[in-house]
Amino acid sequence: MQRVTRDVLVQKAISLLSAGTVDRVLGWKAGEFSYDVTPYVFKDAEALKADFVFDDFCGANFSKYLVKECGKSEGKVLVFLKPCDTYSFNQLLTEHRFDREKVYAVGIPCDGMADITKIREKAEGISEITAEGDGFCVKTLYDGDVKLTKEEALAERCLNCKSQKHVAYDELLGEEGEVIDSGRFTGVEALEAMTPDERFAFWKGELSRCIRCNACRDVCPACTCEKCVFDNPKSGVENKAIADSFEEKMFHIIRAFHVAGRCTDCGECSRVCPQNIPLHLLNRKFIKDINGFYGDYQAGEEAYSRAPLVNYTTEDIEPADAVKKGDGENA
Amino acid sequence: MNKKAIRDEIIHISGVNPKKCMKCGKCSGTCPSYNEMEYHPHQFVYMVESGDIEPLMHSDSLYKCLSCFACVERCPRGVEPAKIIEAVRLMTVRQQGANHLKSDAIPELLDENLPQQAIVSAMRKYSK
Amino acid sequence: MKVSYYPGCTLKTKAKDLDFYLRKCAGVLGVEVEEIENWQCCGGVFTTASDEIATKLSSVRALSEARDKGQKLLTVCSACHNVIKQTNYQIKNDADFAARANNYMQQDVPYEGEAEVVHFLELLRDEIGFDAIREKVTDALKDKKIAAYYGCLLLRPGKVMQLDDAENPSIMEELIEAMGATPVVSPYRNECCGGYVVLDDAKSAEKKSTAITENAKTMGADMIVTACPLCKYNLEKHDQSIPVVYVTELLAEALGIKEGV
Amino acid sequence: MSMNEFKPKIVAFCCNWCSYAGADLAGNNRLSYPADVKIIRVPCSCRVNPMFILRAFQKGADGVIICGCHPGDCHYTSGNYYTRRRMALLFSMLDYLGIERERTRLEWVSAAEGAKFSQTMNEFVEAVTALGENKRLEDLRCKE
Amino acid sequence: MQRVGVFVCWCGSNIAATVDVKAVAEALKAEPGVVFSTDYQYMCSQAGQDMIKEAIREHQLTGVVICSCSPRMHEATFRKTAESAGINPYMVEIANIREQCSWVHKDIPTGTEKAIILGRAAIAKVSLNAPLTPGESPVTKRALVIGGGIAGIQTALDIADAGFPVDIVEKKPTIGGKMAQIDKTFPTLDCAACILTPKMVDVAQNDKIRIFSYSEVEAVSGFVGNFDVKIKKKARFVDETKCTGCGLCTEKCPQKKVPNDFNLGMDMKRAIYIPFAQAVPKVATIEADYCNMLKNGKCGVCAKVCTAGAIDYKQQDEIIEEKYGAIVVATGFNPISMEKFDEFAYNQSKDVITSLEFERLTNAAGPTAGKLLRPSDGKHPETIVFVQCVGSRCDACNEKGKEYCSKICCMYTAKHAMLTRDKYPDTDVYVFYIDVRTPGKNFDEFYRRAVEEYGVHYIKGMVGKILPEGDKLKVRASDLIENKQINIDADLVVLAAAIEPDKSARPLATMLTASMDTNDFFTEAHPKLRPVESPTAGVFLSGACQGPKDIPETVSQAGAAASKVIGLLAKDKLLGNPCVAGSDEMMCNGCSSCERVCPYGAISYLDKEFRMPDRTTKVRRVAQVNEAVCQGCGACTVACPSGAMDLKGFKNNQILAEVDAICR
Repeated sequence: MQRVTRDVLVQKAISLLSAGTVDRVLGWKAGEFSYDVTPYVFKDAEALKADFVFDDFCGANFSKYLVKECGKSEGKVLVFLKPCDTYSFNQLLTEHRFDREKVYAVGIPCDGMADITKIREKAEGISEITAEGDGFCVKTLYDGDVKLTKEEALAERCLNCKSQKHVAYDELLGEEGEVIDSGRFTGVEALEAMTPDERFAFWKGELSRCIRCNACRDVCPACTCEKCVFDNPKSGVENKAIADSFEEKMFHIIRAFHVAGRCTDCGECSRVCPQNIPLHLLNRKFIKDINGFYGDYQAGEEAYSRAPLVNYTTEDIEPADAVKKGDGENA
Repeated sequence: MNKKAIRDEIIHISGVNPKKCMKCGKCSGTCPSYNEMEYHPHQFVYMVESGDIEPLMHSDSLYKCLSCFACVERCPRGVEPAKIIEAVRLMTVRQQGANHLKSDAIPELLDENLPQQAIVSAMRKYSK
Repeated sequence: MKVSYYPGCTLKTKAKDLDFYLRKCAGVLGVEVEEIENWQCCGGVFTTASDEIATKLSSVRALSEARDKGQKLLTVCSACHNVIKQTNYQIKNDADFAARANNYMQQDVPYEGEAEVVHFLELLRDEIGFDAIREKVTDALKDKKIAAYYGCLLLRPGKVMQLDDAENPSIMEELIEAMGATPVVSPYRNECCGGYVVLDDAKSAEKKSTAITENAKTMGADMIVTACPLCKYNLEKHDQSIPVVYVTELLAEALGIKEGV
Repeated sequence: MSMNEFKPKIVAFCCNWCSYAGADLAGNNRLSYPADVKIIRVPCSCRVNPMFILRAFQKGADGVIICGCHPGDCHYTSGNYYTRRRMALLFSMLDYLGIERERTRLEWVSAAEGAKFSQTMNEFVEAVTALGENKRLEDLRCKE
Repeated sequence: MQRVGVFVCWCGSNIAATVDVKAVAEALKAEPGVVFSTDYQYMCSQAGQDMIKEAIREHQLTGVVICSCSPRMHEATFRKTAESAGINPYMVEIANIREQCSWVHKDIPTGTEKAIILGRAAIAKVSLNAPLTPGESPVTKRALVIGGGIAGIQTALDIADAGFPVDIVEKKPTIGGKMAQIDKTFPTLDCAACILTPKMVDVAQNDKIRIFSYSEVEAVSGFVGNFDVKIKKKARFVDETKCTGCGLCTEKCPQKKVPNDFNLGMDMKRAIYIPFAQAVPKVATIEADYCNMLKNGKCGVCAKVCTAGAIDYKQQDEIIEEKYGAIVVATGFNPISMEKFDEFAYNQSKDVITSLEFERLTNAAGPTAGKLLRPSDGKHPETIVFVQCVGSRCDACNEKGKEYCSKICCMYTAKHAMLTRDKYPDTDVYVFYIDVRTPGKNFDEFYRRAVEEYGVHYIKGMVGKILPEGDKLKVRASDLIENKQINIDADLVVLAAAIEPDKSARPLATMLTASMDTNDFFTEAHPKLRPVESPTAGVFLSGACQGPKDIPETVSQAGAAASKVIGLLAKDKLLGNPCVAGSDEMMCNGCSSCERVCPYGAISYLDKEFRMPDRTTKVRRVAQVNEAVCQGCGACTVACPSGAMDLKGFKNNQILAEVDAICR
């Protein structure tokens, strides 16, 4: 259950539209099913009243949409940003990917978003999902009402939420939250504690399911390249589909490397993966290593900060020690 | 304890790295108790570093340091000789029966104006 | 303003004046002094050894009490000030020590160096301001030539104490000037008086302390002012020809609130 | 020497100013190392893109080593510092994926260190030979 | 498709002994694109080169692969060969089959197999080579020297001597720097002014040199050969073109209480002043903070007495813009503040002075007209203590001092001690030292003379505390050799203060994108082999801005910097290294990652309009590489996630092709 309601957001959007502050609104629109929500650009009050939704399925991070949306007209675009979205927002700003002047950002609180895939594992034939207290009530075609707790329904990234604090906005709805000391690295630590053979088996199992649909890349706010190296025939590594058994691993390692130090850990990659590959475990490994090797760094926390991979100190750890350091911590 | 173990222990409890010393002698140049000492601040640093600690532990110099910290304040290399001297002193008084100041010796040292802190600190500095 | 106050043992016995006049002056200067409950002796000397925990716990206890009240911790005895400030510094800068000390203490909220330790002189300079004092003083000290004696404990180690420039301090001279008297700057003001060896090596203590009093006299001082009971004892013991007074007592005199004046 | 003995394929990226010159010096001094090592010259170790390393493994290399100037001695002042960060993260990631960490290495070799170059290559080849053929990066989904 | 020719060299038996060169040439014939392959005994010989040229013409080769010794040996040779045969020199690749093959492998099968693979990799690379032309940029034939001390003066004179115009920017009213304040120079003891002032006059009279005194560099843009510099000429309230330097105003000015910085505040000057008699330019300057006329409009004496009409109370700061081909940094040094070393009582006694103050005290033009008198009471000091290493050689955690050795103190202290004993034999002179460091020509001899002939007491130990008592300075120190603490009643104490770069250096380095070390000394391009060049092309280093230096070292470095500048300015055009980075604008995201890793500041950004497939236009931020500044390291290429940034001559697909060829 979100503490901020759809009506409050619609009202805010309409007032900003009518005041001329913005000329369009980036929002969520209901799809075929109530839990099937898609981003949409609203241009007037009527459309907002009719189609704007905000509920526990509005997980999409709008920051990336600003790259394309900004500059489409002279006016500003209104964007609603959950705390984690604001980190991506700052990161994109750092990389000059949109014009800050063309955006009006409203920070909204977030109580965690549901993961439909997780819910589907518990309940088949879903007809309706409603928030109920701290959890959810799922109406199903076959099993009647299925009650799910928060832990059962919320996305992994929300259960390990790293911040309730907005790091960028023009206006904030509701109270400001705090940065959370989350347990988001436990998954990485569990893998690190395995033997290399176990780790290899794990990743073989996960990555071999990849169908190279590129959904992870398309949703990632750090993947905003004009043209991805993997789509570029001139790059020498072009491969739009799996041509050889190695390709998807190359793709995921390189993608994770390209976003290393820039990834805000928004978790969108794992959210959208149709094969449920835990891609965040790759990104979080880099984040954990960066924190451990070079000191804590949260991408997007501060706009225009210097990312760890475009920085150095003369005393940095040697790669050989870096790999060993992993051992020490898990021994 | 062998030489090396004593040396390591002193380095550990003093938190001082005697290798940083460049042997300028400023500590001994500034020490107000220099003339009362058999071994001087720079010698404490050097002798601890070289493991020659036994003579220091048996020397009265341990009790001549005023803990005034002038050497600590002025050392250009951040060596902190006073901490080394204190560590050697502790190594000594922590040994069985090696208290430098015995409590039964105190009464005769007292006068009516002596502030408590003189006794308390002396006990703390010179006894286990 | 309200501050937590750690008087220390000597101030309850041999150095009652130091404590008494502190409270009087603070009252006149609008500072509410709240003696912390159940304080224990600081030990009189800060042991620098990294494995010494127990000797520093009384300081940590006092510090956390001030922290819990959200107040600064006021001290005036140079030794207490030195011990508590150094302990606070170690808590802040030595995570291992902090962890072990907190382990012993078993408090609800571990102490991590949140409290600020201030010496009475710092309080006068930074909170009340010498200008405010200048406005309140009488001309009781007019024509008095006073040498400040800092000793070691207020100033060193300079990195930790941060009370003033450890080699060329001015806080007491500024106060003397604000109190209407004339400061006499003796080069011996931050030389050690040998107070810590007064029991063990009286001869050495005598040598050190008379050098200080002799110089103050040569420089033309009428009296010496100090914040340290041990220094006062030691200086007076070896030279009765120049009075040594506590800084609080002198301030009380300047403010015209000293009994019998 | 048996014909069936495993001969690893090793790609060595060497920066032009230090390590490539170090390799030349090893040659001048006839300090031998296995012929399995093939050197690719790059201007600076910071020119080595992780893609090159993965590509080598993909195409069947059994080990990849990157050599550059010692920290502080980079011809371009700071290139090797970036290399060090990039490779620390990449190698740690490969380790995390279960790929034998002995297959990747970063080594600082100056133009004067012909002996170090030769010794490093001997050690590296030995370590990789002990691991055997690279199967994990060459073919992730090989069904055993 | 490239038409590649392969040339396998035997190098006599150097290669041929372990590599079957014929087999290599034969095997490589089969590689895609190879139309010609041969072997020869010495490819680098005239006959070998002729063979290559002939093959290029006969087979219309577009690419050449030479399997031979290291490219570090003969790459340049073979590039010239190719060029003279009409193909682009960068269409040549070398397979190193000598140093990295025949010399390190023992048997022919192994050597041959590896040589073939190395050849293949070179062929794969050359197939993707493209002709490269080094970028050209014009050179502005004028140099800027920042700082007018002995370093700047020498550099400027040497550059001007080669016929190039030079401007000196000096922030003080006169050039001369620290050397002008020094009395005598070690180890020859000639008078500093006698050797410096003629050089200052040379500068003033040289028609190639302009002096911007009382001026500072405001902004620098551009790159090697083409710097645009803004110089702020501060208002001195005197028209330089009119002032004759007669000095009448400086005698009549009623404001006499202005601390004289030239004498380090040990005496007073007037509000209008000429720093010293031999100043260049010899022009008066008004100290605005002290001038009654400028402060409250009441005075005007200087204007009244000036017969040249040079006084201009309304003068404003002026900005001068000029183009330069090269910039020399010569910002020099200062002694560090003694503020935090008051165990030596510098702030408590006037008779504790720094060595530079001692120089002024002994200088005939100084506050005491060269008589060595104590600042406090003007008495002749009978006992003088010199303290070495004050603030030098401190530990990193010591916030008061510097970690490095200031290098010049041992020698000038020996000089001071010796001169004192020479002039005043009744004076006792003690020098407290940690080490005496005298590596220089005739340096140790000089120090020994101070001890042996002049009877200076050198004591190994350090002063711990100085207590000013009465009119004496009680010096408490250690004598480590005697293992004694000694007390000296001194009349004067001289502190050999550490030296540090001038405060103006840090902001200047930012303007120049020149790198500095943690102590704010400028970093050289290579510590051994390029000591007078900054890593930033076109920026050169002269004197103590790069590290502590004495006068002979400074002058030789100044000359070296000048010769580098002359070498640059002698060129009409700069040919760049064509192997530079370039960004594909269609793919660039403008994310700034490349800019952040570039050690040379070669990357900038441009908002550029692009026509989209749907015929609309879009403005995008894209990276631009300044090819004249780029040195071709390739750091940017890896920082770029989209692969838009690539490095010519070492392109991504070329290296990948080499990888593929090796792993095949």
